Amino acid sequence: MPFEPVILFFILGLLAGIIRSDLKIPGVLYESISIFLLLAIGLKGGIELAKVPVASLAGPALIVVLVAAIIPFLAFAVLHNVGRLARADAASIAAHYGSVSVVTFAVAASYLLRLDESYEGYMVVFLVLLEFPALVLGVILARRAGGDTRWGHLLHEVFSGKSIVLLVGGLLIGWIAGADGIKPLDLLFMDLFKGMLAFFLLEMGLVVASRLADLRRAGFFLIGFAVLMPVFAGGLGVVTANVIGLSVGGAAMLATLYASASYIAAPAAMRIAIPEANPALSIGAALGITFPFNLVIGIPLYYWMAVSFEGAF
Amino acid sequence: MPFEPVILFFILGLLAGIIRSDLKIPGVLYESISIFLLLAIGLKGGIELAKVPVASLAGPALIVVLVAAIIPFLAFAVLHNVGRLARADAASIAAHYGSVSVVTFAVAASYLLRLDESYEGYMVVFLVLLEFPALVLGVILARRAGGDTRWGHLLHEVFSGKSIVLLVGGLLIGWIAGADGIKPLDLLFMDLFKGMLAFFLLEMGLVVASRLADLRRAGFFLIGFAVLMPVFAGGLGVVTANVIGLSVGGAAMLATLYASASYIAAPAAMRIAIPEANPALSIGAALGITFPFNLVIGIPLYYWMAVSFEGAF
Amino acid sequence: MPFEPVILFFILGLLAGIIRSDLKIPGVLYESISIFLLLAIGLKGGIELAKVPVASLAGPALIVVLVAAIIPFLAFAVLHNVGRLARADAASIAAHYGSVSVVTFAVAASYLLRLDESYEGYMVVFLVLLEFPALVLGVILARRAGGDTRWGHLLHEVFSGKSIVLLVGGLLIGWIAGADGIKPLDLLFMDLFKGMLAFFLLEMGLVVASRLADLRRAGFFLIGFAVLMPVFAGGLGVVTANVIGLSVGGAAMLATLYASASYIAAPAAMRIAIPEANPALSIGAALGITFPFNLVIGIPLYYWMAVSFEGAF
Amino acid sequence: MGVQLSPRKLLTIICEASLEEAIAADLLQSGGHGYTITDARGSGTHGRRDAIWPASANIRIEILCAEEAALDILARLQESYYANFGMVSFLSDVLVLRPEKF
Amino acid sequence: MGVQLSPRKLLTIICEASLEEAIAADLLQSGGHGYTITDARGSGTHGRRDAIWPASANIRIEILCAEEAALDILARLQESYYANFGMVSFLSDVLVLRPEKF
Amino acid sequence: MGVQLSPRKLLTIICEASLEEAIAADLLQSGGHGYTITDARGSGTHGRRDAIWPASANIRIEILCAEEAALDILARLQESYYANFGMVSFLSDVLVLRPEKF
Ligand SMILES: Nc1ncnc2c1ncn2[C@@H]1O[C@H](COP(=O)(O)O)[C@@H](O)[C@H]1O
Ligand SMILES: Nc1ncnc2c1ncn2[C@@H]1O[C@H](COP(=O)(O)O)[C@@H](O)[C@H]1O
Ligand SMILES: Nc1ncnc2c1ncn2[C@@H]1O[C@H](COP(=O)(O)O)[C@@H](O)[C@H]1O
Ligand code: NA
Ligand code: NA
Ligand code: NA
Repeated sequence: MPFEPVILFFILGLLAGIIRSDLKIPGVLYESISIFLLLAIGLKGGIELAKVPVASLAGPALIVVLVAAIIPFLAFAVLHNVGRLARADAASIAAHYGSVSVVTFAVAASYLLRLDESYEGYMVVFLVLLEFPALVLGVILARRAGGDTRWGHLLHEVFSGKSIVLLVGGLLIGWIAGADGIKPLDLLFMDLFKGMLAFFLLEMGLVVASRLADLRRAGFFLIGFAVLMPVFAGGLGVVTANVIGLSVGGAAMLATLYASASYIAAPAAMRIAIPEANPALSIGAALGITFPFNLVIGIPLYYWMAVSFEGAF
Repeated sequence: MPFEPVILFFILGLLAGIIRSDLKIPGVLYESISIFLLLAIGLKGGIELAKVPVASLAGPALIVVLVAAIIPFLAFAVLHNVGRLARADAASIAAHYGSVSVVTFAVAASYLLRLDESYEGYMVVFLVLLEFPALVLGVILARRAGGDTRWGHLLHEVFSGKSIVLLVGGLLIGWIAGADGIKPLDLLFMDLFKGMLAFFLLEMGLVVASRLADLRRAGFFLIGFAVLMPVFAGGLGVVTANVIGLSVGGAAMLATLYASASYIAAPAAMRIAIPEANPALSIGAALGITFPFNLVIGIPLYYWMAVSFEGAF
Repeated sequence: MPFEPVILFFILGLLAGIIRSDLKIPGVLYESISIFLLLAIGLKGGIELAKVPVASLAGPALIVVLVAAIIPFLAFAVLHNVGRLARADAASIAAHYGSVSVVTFAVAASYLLRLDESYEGYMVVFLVLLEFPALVLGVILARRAGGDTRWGHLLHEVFSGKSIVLLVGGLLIGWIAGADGIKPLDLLFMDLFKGMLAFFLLEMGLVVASRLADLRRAGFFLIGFAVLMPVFAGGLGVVTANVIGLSVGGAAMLATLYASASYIAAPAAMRIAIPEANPALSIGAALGITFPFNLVIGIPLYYWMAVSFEGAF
Repeated sequence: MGVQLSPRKLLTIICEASLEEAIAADLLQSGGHGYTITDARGSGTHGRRDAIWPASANIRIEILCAEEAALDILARLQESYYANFGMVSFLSDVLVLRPEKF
Repeated sequence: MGVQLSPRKLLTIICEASLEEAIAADLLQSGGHGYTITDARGSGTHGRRDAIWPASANIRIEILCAEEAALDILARLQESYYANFGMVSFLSDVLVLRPEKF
Repeated sequence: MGVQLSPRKLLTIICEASLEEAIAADLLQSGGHGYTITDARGSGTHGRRDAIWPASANIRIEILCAEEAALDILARLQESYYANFGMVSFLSDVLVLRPEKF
């Protein structure tokens, strides 16, 4: 199979939603599994982090974060100036695309595992670092025209957001306890991870099906953006990965991070920080187009780009 | 032990309900585990299905489904003509008994596993095929006197019902991905299955305890029906299994399918399709009597019938 | 690490609550995991119980329960006479401290496992037996001045409470089915136990954070009580354990049981049985101080006491 | 006073959860502009409905609308569901902002 | 007009979830014919009750009944629970079909 | 009659779940003494909100208070949220015990 089998659960959920099945995944289960996934990813990263000298990551991390800032700025320019979207909408969408999708990251990790392609375990640190700067940039872009942002409030919102708390918390626990300390928890947080991911993708399929109507409102320009933006960002990721000397697997992962659009942290933060932006547009694009695109086409594409680019030297 | 230990969880739930314990299993957990069980059974079946030529199943499947149609017709005749139940009630109960119980099927599978008795893995295909025809027959029986059934609506209701969607969806995913593709999910969907079943049976015990009052309304005739009907249907299953050449384990499983009464798909579908039927009667009989009867007495009995009948040749 | 790594999840939850993160664990998940933990502990105990002649436990169990009765009486005297708390409040708090905390017990078991220190498996029987007498004593202490207690009602409340039902139910199932019968459930109830405990501790951290305000109302006297009472009770546990001849691990476990304060069974029972007691005081002390104290300092201390005391002979 | 309030009716329906889709469809057909649903449990002439499994769950539906629409919806409910389903409805007077919305 | 409406009272009680069984029993004893419960959280003089664990959960109970019954239930609640429990109740006027049911 | 009832207003707000913290803070600032929240789903001019994930969940907030406070809160809501959020509010008359509490 050219794609990860776990994607089939997403397709099942999508079809169930489209035929208007009475299959409903309780909202509580959605929340529980998302907490699980965030915590598990953090733990896994923390264990890996314990294996490398943290200081040695500072340089690469800085480059990864700085380069990533290109994405929201470019996205905003395209959406606002070319696509004529309102400033608030353009800024909010830019924040979604500048941030990252944890589930897309997890599917990419599964994809590489199946290909026996290894990648740098501390990648999760980049995931955490990439999650929030774009959210702050989005608000800055939205507010350039003026308006009163309660910055203290916004920063609290972002840093105390459940994604950051669980990812960073998991990272620290994994780092402090180390692989040995966590071993009794491996069954839940490591071995069951993929099954939980399958379940979550089933739910995401149902959610995406319920947002398909939003896409009509979005229009062709936004749909095109939602496909081309991740491809460009993926390319940027592969180049950056080579600059900082990541493996092929690492390059594919960084490309996926750059290419993915957030739909856990960003919608929550943007709804409060840029209330005048229409969430149907940002969620429609990020979740309705980019997320499935990345699952089915994007991840194999970014991997192929990572392999080809390395071969290019 | 003559019975499956997992049944003890059902008994615990039942007792907890009877002594009016404040133990309450959240409704959301009920829904989550039922989604899990349906999906897991589908997946398991799909993997097995991948091992046999699908075309070769068409003949046996047709026989299994056609013979099964006897059950709702007979049940309706007994209930309406002998038991003097109203047409709608008789038809609705007939639909419950013509359809199948996924949990009873799972307990029977556990029972056989403990005895090291193997059965045809594609049995799940029969489970799926037996789930819905009786629901449609039930509505036909209820409406023979006239009345306006919105058939398009009913068929949509049945085929987009969560049981069918998850069973068929799981079947297809298992079939497409195959045992290898599903392997990383085995821990969740296969190895944890029995634990989840135990938890679900605890919940079912609580549910059954809360429906015991319905049984008084049901009356002796219906209680007798709820014990004798499955025994007859089980016998029919053993005979049919021998006609299509199933193993002893397969015969016990088919007998269990025929003997079991639905309480996930049928109550939901019948409530909408035959609203004038009293759900206390159908659920009281199917869940209050037949379900526990099958768990404790039925399954060992059907297995004994399967063994004896084979020995009879 | 001097402490159990699983405690880090508690600390994460506590910090998340303190910084007012939007991380919220759904109440349903709390209930589901608490059902799981109670049932799993019961099962584990039942399997162990099947290995010893039950009659031989009667003597030690009687001693354990009788000595434990000192705790609520002493606690009441200290709180009511020294601390000048109202009779109802003193009695309710005494009941909490006389009863036991299942999660503290589980963390202590983890702690000993990591140290390769074994303990008597039938300890769970003591856990069950210690859970309820203090609840009844608490009501007696509250009502000494008169007042009308509906005793039948209270006893039903206590014995049909979910903690007792699940612990005793699990115990009986484990005992009847034995290690072999339960084996297919081991993955869920044994191997996943510690992961579930980690998740639950995360939730408990959030809950404790939300009760910190109660502590201010509690005052210094109660805070001192919440630290010193468990230390005294732990000492009593070590002595009692040596009287009935438990191993060092068993002594540490009994000390933990004596030292722990209930926050699942007791709050529910006391709210109904002694409604005039302020739950902010009892829960603030038991959950806000004693629970974290036991996790971080108490358990290692009781173990050290158990080791030293044995060495003293 | 910064707010302009206008009278409208609030129609509340309590019924079996299995009717959710059907009633939601009915409401939109009756020209309703919106509704709000919460999960519920309860007790009535059809016995105790404790919501521990789907077959015993209730829902509580609220519809803000003009009096005429409320009576129209009530009449439909009475005709379609009252005979066969556990159901209770009641009407009350409320004041709303933006009356044109309802 | 196809619907016949009669006036009744709606009594709403918001209280600690731990009282659910006790109040449900009281209601049936006071001659109530039914009630509806939803899960809730909130804030009041007893502080914030965020429903993240059983001890901090609220419920919201509604009872449709005649005025007399409503006052009777209120009097009982006041006597049995107001002193020791977080609890708020209010009464409002509603119109119902089938008034004999309540 | 054992109970003394006084008139108060009940303000009900139905809105996106993401506003919970913000509105709860507003209420306490406006001098509100308490509120009750239940989870909800629904449909309105912003489309269907089915609560299958956090971004499509609603909440239903109730505040018992004096008329003045209710109008004050309504005015604030209208100013802060009506333009950008799915939100519906309504006011009704109720009778309460212990009026000084609200
Ligand atoms: N008097 C009542 N007050 C409030 N809710 C009621 C009342 N009667 C019935 N209900 C609700 O309506 C549902 C169906 O009522 P019924 O048709 O009487 O069984 C019940 O499960 C309750 O949730
Ligand atoms: N003014 C109010 N408006 C709406 N609900 C309230 C109000 N005051 C209290 N409540 C609810 O009633 C519960 C108990 O109130 P209290 O006894 O004031 O703590 C609170 O947790 C809230 O859910
Ligand atoms: N007419 C109505 N009756 C009851 N609830 C409504 C109504 N209109 C809207 N709502 C609720 O308010 C939320 C937001 O409404 P809206 O801003 O119209 O999308 C909806 O999701 C519904 O839950
Ligand atoms: Na990105
Ligand atoms: Na059957
Ligand atoms: Na204790």
